[in-house]
Amino acid sequence: MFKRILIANRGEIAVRIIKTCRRLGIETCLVYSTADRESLGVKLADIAICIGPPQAKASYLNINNIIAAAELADVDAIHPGFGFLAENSHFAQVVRDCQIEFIGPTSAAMDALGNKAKAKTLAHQTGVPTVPGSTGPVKGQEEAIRIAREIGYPVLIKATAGGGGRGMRVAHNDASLVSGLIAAQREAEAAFGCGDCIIEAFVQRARHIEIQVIGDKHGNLVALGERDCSTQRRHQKLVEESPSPVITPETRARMCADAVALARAAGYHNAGTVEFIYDLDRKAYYFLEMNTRIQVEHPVTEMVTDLDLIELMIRVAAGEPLPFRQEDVRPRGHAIEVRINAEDWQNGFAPAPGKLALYVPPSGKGVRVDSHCYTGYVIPPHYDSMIAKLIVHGADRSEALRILDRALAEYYIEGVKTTLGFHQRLIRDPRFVNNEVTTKWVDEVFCKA
Amino acid sequence: MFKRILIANRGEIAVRIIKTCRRLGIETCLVYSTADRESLGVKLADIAICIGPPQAKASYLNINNIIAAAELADVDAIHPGFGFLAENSHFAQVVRDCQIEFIGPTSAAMDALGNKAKAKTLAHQTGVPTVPGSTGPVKGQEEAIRIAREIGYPVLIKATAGGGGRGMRVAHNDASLVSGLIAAQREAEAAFGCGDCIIEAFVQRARHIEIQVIGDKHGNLVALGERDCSTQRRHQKLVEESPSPVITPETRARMCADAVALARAAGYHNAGTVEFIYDLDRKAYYFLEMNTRIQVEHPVTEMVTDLDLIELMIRVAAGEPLPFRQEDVRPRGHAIEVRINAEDWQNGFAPAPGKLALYVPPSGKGVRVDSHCYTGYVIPPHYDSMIAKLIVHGADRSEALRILDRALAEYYIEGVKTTLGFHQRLIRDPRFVNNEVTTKWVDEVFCKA
Amino acid sequence: MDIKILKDITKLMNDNDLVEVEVESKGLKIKLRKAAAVAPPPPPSAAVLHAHPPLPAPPAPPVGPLPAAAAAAPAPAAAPPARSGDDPSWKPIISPIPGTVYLKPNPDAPPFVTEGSPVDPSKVVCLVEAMKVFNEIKPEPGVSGQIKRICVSDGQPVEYGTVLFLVG
Amino acid sequence: MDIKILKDITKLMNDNDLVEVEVESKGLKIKLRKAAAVAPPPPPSAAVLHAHPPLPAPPAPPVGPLPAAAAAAPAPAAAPPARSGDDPSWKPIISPIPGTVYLKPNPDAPPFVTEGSPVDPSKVVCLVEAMKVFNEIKPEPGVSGQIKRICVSDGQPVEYGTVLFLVG
Repeated sequence: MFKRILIANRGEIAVRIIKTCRRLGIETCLVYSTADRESLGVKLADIAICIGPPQAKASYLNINNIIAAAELADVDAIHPGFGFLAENSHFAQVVRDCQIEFIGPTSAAMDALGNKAKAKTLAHQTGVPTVPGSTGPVKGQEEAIRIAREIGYPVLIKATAGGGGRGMRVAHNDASLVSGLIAAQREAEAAFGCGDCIIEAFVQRARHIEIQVIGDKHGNLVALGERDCSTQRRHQKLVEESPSPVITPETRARMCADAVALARAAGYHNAGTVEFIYDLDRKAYYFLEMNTRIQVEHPVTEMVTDLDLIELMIRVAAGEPLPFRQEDVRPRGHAIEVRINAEDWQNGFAPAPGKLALYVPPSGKGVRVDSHCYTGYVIPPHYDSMIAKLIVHGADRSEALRILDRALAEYYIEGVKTTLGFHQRLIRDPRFVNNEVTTKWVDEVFCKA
Repeated sequence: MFKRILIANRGEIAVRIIKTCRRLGIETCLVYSTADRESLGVKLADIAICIGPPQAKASYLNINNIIAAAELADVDAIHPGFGFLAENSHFAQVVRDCQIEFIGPTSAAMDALGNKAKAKTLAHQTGVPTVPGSTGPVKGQEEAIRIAREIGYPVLIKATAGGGGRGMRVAHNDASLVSGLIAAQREAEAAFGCGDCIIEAFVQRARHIEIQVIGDKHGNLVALGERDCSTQRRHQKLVEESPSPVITPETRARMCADAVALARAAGYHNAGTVEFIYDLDRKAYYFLEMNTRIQVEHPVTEMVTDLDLIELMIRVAAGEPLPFRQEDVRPRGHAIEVRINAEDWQNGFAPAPGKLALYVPPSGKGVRVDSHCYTGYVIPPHYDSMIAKLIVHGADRSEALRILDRALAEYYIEGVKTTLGFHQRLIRDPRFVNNEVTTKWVDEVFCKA
Repeated sequence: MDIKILKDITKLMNDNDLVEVEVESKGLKIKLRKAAAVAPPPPPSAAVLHAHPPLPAPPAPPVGPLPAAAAAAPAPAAAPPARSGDDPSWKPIISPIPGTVYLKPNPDAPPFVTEGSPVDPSKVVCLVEAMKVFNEIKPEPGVSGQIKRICVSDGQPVEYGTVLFLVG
Repeated sequence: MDIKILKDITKLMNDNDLVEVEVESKGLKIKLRKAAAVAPPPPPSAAVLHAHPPLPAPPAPPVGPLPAAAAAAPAPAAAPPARSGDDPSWKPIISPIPGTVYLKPNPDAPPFVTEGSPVDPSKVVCLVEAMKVFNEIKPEPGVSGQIKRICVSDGQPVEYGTVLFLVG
């Protein structure tokens, strides 16, 4: 096992990793920018080394200075957390070239899955469902109608050269397909000089469902169930939960098997997440992308499986085999995570960094708070605005929601605006309670009201 | 239901009561001394009124100023918490005379149970076991031997006029009884001018086990199971847990029934705790005293029953009936509480008040922290040294201990000395793990090492 | 502790224009501060606060709904903080009990004192009503001179420590 | 504690125009403030710290066990804080990278600079070794004058922002 790990990150995930390392008896070295001198991670780490000024490019993305710190502190491994360099295969390679273990997958696996188009091709080859559509530009109206009927309406007409919504049309039947195709081809011809269009299934009411996988270096790969992250605002996840309230056990089992198959095809080890879009109308899921790192919302999986994913990442990176098999994974109860950000949610979610005049997190059975904040801490303006992740666990979804409601009410933060009030309103909304949420609901319905 | 409650207390219990009130939509008025101006309770309460200088006598025990504050804030009820005026029947009466509800039992019940001798008599009359012994001074050696054989050795010889251990002897057989009686009588005659001695069972290896009861104003009285508080230092509880690992289900059932019977005999309503001494050798329990208020360690019961005792106290004080019956009470899992104090445990547990340079409580499934502390808070020297109560809940005792071990390791307090290290050592001690602890163990064994 | 050491320190302060002295014995900790060093701190009990909303103004309405939700509102001071013209040597008369201040013996009477009135520990300066009892407030022993400032208004709710008057 | 020590300190204050003195004994804490002085803000990167234990001194031993448990130890500054004689107008030369400082081009050579050496942005003042690369450190554009103080010692580990020299 490693003696000393460098954490190339900041904020709550740095604190999260330090806690697990301390429990495992592993020393920690945290690198930090001058803006994070007073951060909790710097206070808690065994060693802290300043690597640059506030701008991420010169500090948390500064591979040179991070490697220099790793050599200075004589560490065995580097945990990249999420964001920053976590999915940078070049960084992973440099780290390994320095005889330091990178706690994550191989650079090759990161490359194979990091590029969306490559990953989609691999998924297709592995038999993992992707959004169905024409294999190339449609030749004419007859082919378009044949394909659309195969897929089932509604379908999306998309210019191959397009982008930014230009040359895109939704068709709900043959007639609107024909007229839409003509319009889209004309628009694409005018805009991009090429009128080629493809057709694919249009997902009108989508849920975002992702599968957590973890693998060791001995070929063992296991799926740890799903997280439903459909409550999003501008593609930013706001709430994550497990199990998903909208899929059947059979669908879950197929998604898990597909996620493992894809990871295996890429020669994947360590923690990763396979993201799917779930079509509520077609009751089908399609591969979106794979994240080759730990996710912000990993505690949701930890709460239902009673596993420590950071510990597992470290153990498998150190060469240990996974200590359980797929059939041992039996998630229990229901977990929900909400992200508490320093944002003025009543004013377009504008970031509201500043000093926490009072910070008192809630506590109690089924309540977990992952945070790097404390009373008096100043949230710097240079990075994300996250204050904490509040995660609750109950026997079922309604108990989890009751615990969450109470925990939100007992969260005392003064000095900055937060999204606590947003979440209080959100989780009492009957449409949220009754699982009527789609990925567009917050933007198009909830925030409009 | 009440619209506004005054809290005549401070520290973590004030914060605890505020949280429940806020959830119930009840406004809170917290009274405070000038030493507590920066306390968390003052920040969180809807109204805060200063009632006096730091000395408790002039503030938290100043009935006049508390009532004046209650009238000024126009409250419906007063919650006394624990300590201070919580068991002062005169205060309860004054409060009720002012047409304000006292959240606790009647003054008559407090009087009947507050006096130890009266309470013991009532227990005896109700058929609740008290420590067996002679009904009055023993007449001679033959009577002494007869009684001692009835009770079973070892027995305690106690001067009726005694105190402070003077005139006390333990006898393990007839011979030492006779010689001890003569010596004790002589010593008592010399010290108090009266040689009368009584004999009672001597409990060599004791556990402290208490039963939580709650009653409404409609005659419903329910026992909520026990708390085992045997890990004590100089009669101060250090660790409390439920269920007790040393009693049988039959004993538990009898203790619960006895506790309810005693409370019923005193016309008791609201929350109370019946304390018993449990003799590990005789496998028998004896009534010690009843506390006519909420206890410090009440969260232990809350964790296994999923009830909010503060909420129940408020509801029954407002005249609501208990929302469940005895048969509905089914404690689940195992809960343990440890008290985190600002004390230098390696130096005779000397109080170590001061400023918390960093205060980051642990969090996670099964972890609850009740505290009034925050980074930057100064623990004033005028009151007790409690920083927090850390309560954990697991499926069984060993899981609870695992969670506790981890939570202690993830508790970051800087600036003052704390008992965190003491508890970390304690809960890993095999004698603690194996339930070999008696009420004297910490003083006589653990702290001697 | 000997009273003499306090007298000695006080003399030292007066002679040397010190405004703050902090002494600790075990392990030695000393802190001395001169008058000019910083803005004078407010008198010890001038910063008495109601935590969130001000107290309901008595006579209390039958149901006095407090803005309970406005928990983030800044805490208004029960007594105004030291004004620019205040002399740090002025001594406060504080309320010994939460209650309602009355500056006049009855609604039609003139006030007990006005700014400039001479006062000494025998003089009633106001009443603080609590539990229907009108407590007569007098300066503490050693506090005498003129009323320099009246810090509360008639009928105002006060708590323990609220500064009622400044005497200089 | 003796009153005499307070008197002595007070005299020191009067003689030297000090407005604030703070002394602590165990672990030594001293704080003195002059009448005119508003404490000058430290140069932006002068307070660079290692969180808990100091960095292990390279060349790193095969297994450099850090006192990981000594988490509560006070944080030693990577660069010494401003000395009494320092001029706040002096400009720092900081390390742009974590690494090891070398004040000489090789062990037998004289140092790049000594106190009093004239420097300008073309002059190499030291090396910071990181990943076997010896980075030449020069003053930033606009920083020239004399080396007033050398803040690090040869072979010392430094982090980003550690003040290496002060130039005036």
